[in-house]
Amino acid sequence: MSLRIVSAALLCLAVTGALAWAVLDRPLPEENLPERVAAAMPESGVDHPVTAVLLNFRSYDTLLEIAVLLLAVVVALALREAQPDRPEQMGLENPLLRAVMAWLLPLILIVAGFLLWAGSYQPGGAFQAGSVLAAAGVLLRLAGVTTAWLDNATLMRAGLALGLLTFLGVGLLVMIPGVPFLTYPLEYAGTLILLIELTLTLSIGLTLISLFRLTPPYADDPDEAREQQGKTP
Amino acid sequence: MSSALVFAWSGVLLFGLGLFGFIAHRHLLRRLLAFNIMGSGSFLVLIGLAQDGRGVDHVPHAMVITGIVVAVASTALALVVFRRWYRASGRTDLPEDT
Amino acid sequence: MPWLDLLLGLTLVVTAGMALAARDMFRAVVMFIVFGLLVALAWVRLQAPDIALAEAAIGAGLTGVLLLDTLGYLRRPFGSRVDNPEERE
Amino acid sequence: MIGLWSVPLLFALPLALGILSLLVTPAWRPRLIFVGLPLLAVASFDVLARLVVEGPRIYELGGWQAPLGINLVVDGLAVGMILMTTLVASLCALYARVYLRDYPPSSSFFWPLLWLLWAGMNGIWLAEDIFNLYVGLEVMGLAAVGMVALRATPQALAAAMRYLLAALLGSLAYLLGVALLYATYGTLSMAGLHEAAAPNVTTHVALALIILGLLLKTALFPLHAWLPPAHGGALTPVSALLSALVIKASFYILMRIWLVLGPEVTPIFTAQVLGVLGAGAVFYGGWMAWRQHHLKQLVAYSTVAQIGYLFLFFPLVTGTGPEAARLAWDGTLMMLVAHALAKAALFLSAGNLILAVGSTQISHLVGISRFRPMSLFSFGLAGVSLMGLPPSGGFTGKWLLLHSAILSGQWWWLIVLFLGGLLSAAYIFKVFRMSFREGPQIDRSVTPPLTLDVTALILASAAILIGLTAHLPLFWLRLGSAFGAG
Repeated sequence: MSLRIVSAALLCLAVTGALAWAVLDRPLPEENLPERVAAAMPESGVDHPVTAVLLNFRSYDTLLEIAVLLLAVVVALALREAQPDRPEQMGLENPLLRAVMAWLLPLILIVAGFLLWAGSYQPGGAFQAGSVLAAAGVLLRLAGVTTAWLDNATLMRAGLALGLLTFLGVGLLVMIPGVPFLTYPLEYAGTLILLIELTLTLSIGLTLISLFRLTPPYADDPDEAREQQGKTP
Repeated sequence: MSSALVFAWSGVLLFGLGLFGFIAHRHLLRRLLAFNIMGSGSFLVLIGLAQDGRGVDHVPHAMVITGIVVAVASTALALVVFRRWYRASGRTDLPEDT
Repeated sequence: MPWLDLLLGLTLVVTAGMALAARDMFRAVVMFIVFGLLVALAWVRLQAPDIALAEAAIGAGLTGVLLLDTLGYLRRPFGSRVDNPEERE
Repeated sequence: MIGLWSVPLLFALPLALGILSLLVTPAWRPRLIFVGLPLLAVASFDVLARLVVEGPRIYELGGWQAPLGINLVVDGLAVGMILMTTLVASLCALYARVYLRDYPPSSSFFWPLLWLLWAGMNGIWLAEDIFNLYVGLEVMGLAAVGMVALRATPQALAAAMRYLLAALLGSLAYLLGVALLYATYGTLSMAGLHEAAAPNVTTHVALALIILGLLLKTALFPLHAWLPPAHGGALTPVSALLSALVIKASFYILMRIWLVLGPEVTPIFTAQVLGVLGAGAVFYGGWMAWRQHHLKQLVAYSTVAQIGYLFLFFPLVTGTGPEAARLAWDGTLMMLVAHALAKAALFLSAGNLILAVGSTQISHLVGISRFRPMSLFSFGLAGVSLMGLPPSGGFTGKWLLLHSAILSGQWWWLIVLFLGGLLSAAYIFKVFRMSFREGPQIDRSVTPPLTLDVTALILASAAILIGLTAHLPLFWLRLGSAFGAG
C-alpha cells in the first residue's frame, strides 16, 4: 500500500515538474488560427465562432463525439440486459415536489429552447440545451412522474439515434454536387446547422437521461445477486 | 503573468494532483473523481496556454466542449460498469493483480 | 498581476485536493461538484462562456448527479454485508 | 467524383450500421453484416485502387483546409491499415454470427459495438489531425471496453473496468500532449506540425506525454497489466478483434507522430528506451505465455510479447541511414500486418479448440489432434507466423528487421529477434505437445460449426501468404511515406 502511494507521489512530482518546465519554456506559435477562423466566419452560416467551429469547421469531431455518447448508452443497455433489473421504484411521493415541477418544467423547456436558438449568435448550443433537457428528465424521474414515451424502448432508441442519423444523413446528402463529406452549401449552411443542432439536442438530452436511468436501480443489491448466482451455477 | 497563464498553472497542479489520486486511491469512485479533476486540469492547460499572450481563441473552446462531453460519457460508462461490478461482487475496488 | 484570478486558481487546487482527500465519500462528491462550479467560473474569466455553460451543466451538474446517484446505490442499507471495509470508511 | 464517396463511407457506413443495429430486433442485428461487409469491402478496395492509380492524397472534410478544418490522409499506410481492418474484422464478424448463437440475447449488443469500433478504427487510420485522433481513440476505446464487459460476469466486469481505467489515463496523457503541441505550434494538423516542429522543452514534454499515453493503450511492457484479463477473458471474436486490431491503432498513432515530429525532435535516447521496453515485452510476454494454463491467456500473453517487436521500429528508424530506416519501416509494418492476421487466427482457432473440448485448460486438450485436426492446423499455421518461420509474414518481417539492425550496426536487437522466436516456439509447441499426446482424458469432442473453422483457416493462410507475396503490399504501404515508393 505504501509503495503504491510513494510511486504515485514520485510520478506525480515528475509529471508536474515536467509540465511546469514545458509551460515556462513555451515558445509562442507562428500559426494564427483565430485569424483564419475570423476570416472564414462569413462562410460558416452562423455568427457565433464556437458554434461555427463545432458544427462546421470541425464538425467531424462533433460527429464522432456523439458516437462516444451513444456508445456509453449501448454498453449500459447491454449490461442491463445481461443482468436484468427489477422494476425501478424511484420517485419520492412528495406532492410539493410535483407542484413545483408543474411550473418548473415549462420553464426548463423554454431555457433549453433559448440555449439552442441562441447558439447561432451567442454562447449556447446543442450540448448545453441537451443537458438542460436531461435535467428536466431527471427531475421528472425524481418526482415519480412516469411518462409513457420515456419507457417505450423503441421510441426511446429512435430518439437516441435521431441526432447522429440526421448528422450523418446531412453530411452525405450535401456531397451530391460533388464536394467532400459535411461541406454545407453556403446558402443552406445556417439552416442545416440548426437542423442538426435541433436533433442533436433531443438525442443528447435522451442520451443523458438514459445514462442516468440504465444503471441498476436501488432495489437490487449484491446479496441478492450472489443468491441468484448460487441458484444458477 | 496574464490571467490565462494563471489558469494554465492551476491546470498543471490539478493534473498532477489528479494523477496522484488516480494512482493512490483504490476506491473506484475516488479514482473517477481523480480522472475528472485531471481532465479539468488538461482543459485549463489547453485554453490557458493557447490564450496566454494571444487573446481569445475559439478553436480550443470547441475542443474543450468536445472534451467535456467525452469525459462525461466516459464517466457515465465507468459508473455503469462499476455499479454492475459492485452488484455482482460487492466490492468497490478492483481485485489485486495476480 | 491578476489577484482575483490567482485566488480563483488557488481555490480550484484546494477544492480539488479536498475532494480527493475527503474521508467521507459524500463529502468528496460534494466538494467535486463545488470544484466543477468553480471551474465554470474560471471559464468565464477565460472569456469562454460556452465552456462555462457546458461545464456547469454537464461537467458539474450531470457528472455530479450521476456520482451522487451511484453513492446512494452504494449506501443503501444492506442486510448482512460487512465484508467490504472500504465501504464504511 | 466517386472517389469522394469511398473515403467518408469508410467511417460513415459503420456509424450508420451501428445505429441501425441498435434499432432493429436482436435477431436482425447479425444479419446487417450482409449489407455492411460487402459495402465496406467495395469502399476499401476503391480506396486502394485510387491510391495505386492516382497516388496518395488529402481529403478535406467540410471543404476546409487543414489548420482550420479537419483533413484525412489517404496514403499507403492508411489504406494498408484499412484493408487489414476490413479483412480481419469481416472474418471475425462472420465467425461471431455463428459463435454468438449459443450466447444469451444480451450478447447481440456485440453488433452495435462492432460497427462503432470499426468506425473508430477507420477514423484513426485516416486521421491527419491530432485532436481528431483523440476523439477517434475514445470511440474505439469505449467500444472495446464495452465488448470486454459484454459477458457481464464478475471477471468480465473487472477486466473491463481495469481496461477502461488504463484507456482513460492513456487518453488524458495524450490529450495533454496535444494541448502542449497546440499551445506551441497553433495547429493540430500533422502537416503543419511537420513543418513547424522544433526541438524545445515543451515539444519534448508533449512527446513524452503522448508516448506514455499511447504505450499504456498499446499495453507495452511494463504497462501491459490490463491486457491479459481483457483479451484472454472476452468472448472469442472480441479477443481476436482487440488483439489483432485495437492495440495496433495506438501504435499506429505513435508511429505517425514520431515521424511527423521528425529526426530533429525525436531523441535517439528515447528511441533506444522504446526498443529496450520492446525487448522486455518480447521476453516477459513470451515467458509468461509459456507459463499459462489457460489457452486464451496463453494467446493473450503472446500478444504482449509480439507488441514488443513493433517497438524495434523506433531505434532502427531514428538516427540511422535511409536504407536501414526503410527496412525498419517495411519490417515493422510486415510484422504488424502478419501479427494482426496470425493473432486473429490464433484466437479464433483457440476458441474452436475450447468449444471442442468444453474447457479452457490447456491440459484438457490431450488427444484433440485426432478429433479436430483442422482447428489445430489453423492454430499451427498461425503459430508458424508468430514464431517467424519461413515462408510466413512473421518471417519476412523479422528478416527485414534483422537486415535493418545489421545495416545500422545495432546487433543487440538480433538477440531479441532470435530469442523471441525461440520463446514463441516454446509456447506454441506447449499446446501442440498436449494435443498430440494420447491420453484417457477425452474420447470424443463437440464438432463446432464449419464456419468457425473456415474463418480461422482463412486468416491463418493469409498470415502465411502475405509472407510469400510481401513485395506488393510493402510497395503500396510505402506510397506517400517518407521512405519513397522505390
